[in-house]
Amino acid sequence: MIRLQPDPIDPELIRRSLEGTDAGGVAVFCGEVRAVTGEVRTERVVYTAYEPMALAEMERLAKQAAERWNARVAVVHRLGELLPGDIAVVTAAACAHRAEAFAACRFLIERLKADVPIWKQEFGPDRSVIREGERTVEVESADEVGE
Amino acid sequence: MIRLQPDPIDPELIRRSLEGTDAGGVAVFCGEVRAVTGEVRTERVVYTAYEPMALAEMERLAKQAAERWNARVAVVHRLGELLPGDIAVVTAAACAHRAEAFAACRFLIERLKADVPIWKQEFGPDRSVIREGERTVEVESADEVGE
Amino acid sequence: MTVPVLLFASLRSKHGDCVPVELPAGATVGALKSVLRSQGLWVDGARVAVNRAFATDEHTIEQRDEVAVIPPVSGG
Amino acid sequence: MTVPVLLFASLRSKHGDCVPVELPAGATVGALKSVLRSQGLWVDGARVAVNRAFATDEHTIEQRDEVAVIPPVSGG
Repeated sequence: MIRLQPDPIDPELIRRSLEGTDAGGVAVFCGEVRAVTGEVRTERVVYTAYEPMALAEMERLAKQAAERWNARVAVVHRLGELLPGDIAVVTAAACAHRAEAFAACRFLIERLKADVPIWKQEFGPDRSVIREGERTVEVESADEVGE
Repeated sequence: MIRLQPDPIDPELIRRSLEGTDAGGVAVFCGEVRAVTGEVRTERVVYTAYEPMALAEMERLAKQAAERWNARVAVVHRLGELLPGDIAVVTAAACAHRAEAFAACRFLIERLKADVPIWKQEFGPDRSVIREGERTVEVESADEVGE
Repeated sequence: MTVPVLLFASLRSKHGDCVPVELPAGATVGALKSVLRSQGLWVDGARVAVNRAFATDEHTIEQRDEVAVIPPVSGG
Repeated sequence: MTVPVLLFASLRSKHGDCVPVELPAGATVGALKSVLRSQGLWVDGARVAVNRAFATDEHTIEQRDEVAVIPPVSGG
């Protein structure tokens, strides 16, 4: 399951999509919106993507992980407005053994965070920033990126 | 959430028990009963435990992980009869950052598999074995261990 | 040739969704990057995507390619 | 003193849930292991638990302790 979706992510649905009697272990990672990052409070975030390329990259990463660890994998990212505690991303991998499941699941989230063209804009009490990698860029208006 | 339970495990319930707006990442591992291990086919398995000690060990591991990675954690193992595809164990960890969540979740399943007094008896088409670590011990009767 | 270049993240908030960029025929991604930098259409760590895949500096851009500037990403 | 020793896994399937073991007062876990081995109540890689925690060979066993032989585990 490879998806970009505006609606809330259901991690159990994703886990079930990987079920089978041959997999001894399934590793699932859920990335959630934090209320506080460092000292900055976040009230809401908006994720935007270069959608066709993001999906293509997600497919590419999924294929790599599936082949390298003989895994069934899933990568799902949410777009649009999210609140603290909401799930932004799920990566999951089902393998015969747990070491592979952890490795594949970790690979997917690490590569997604490095290469998949999705961006987070954070809205706090008195300012809004767009994150570009580790750096933040202040934006003047409350306009959402790409909306 | 630290539990030994005869009823099916709901990984989503466990994940939800760790929710909070301070956790950036939740890693969940689900160990499932495989239909085939090596060349041996498994029709059903029965998990038994030295229950009070197993719970004490699970609490001890959970406390270690929670302190070491500043994590909220869960460890749940099922007991009794399971079929291939059923979830036998879930470990989960919620942390501010994903590296810690993966490390804590992995620690819990590795230590559980090394130290928590739970045993698996496997029933195949023509024999039954009790697993003790990596070795299997054939048992004559179809009696379940500890029943 | 004029190539429309898609923008994202802080570049989009400052310069809009898409800007036309004038390039000589057969220009490479490396040449495009120089033009973009000179016009302030670049940020540190950005990469160029051609037809929805990251492209190296040596890659030649064709008239009909879908070209985008990808600032460092922040999904997940 | 007579100490009831709980058994699990293959030891339980062969010898039952619990066996009484005769020990001198103040016996250590190490001494208990020797007795268990001599009676065939041991498997490679087993550990002794006293009061629901793994115990070292030097640990002294008291009359009222809950003692168990823990074969290599196979949960998960």
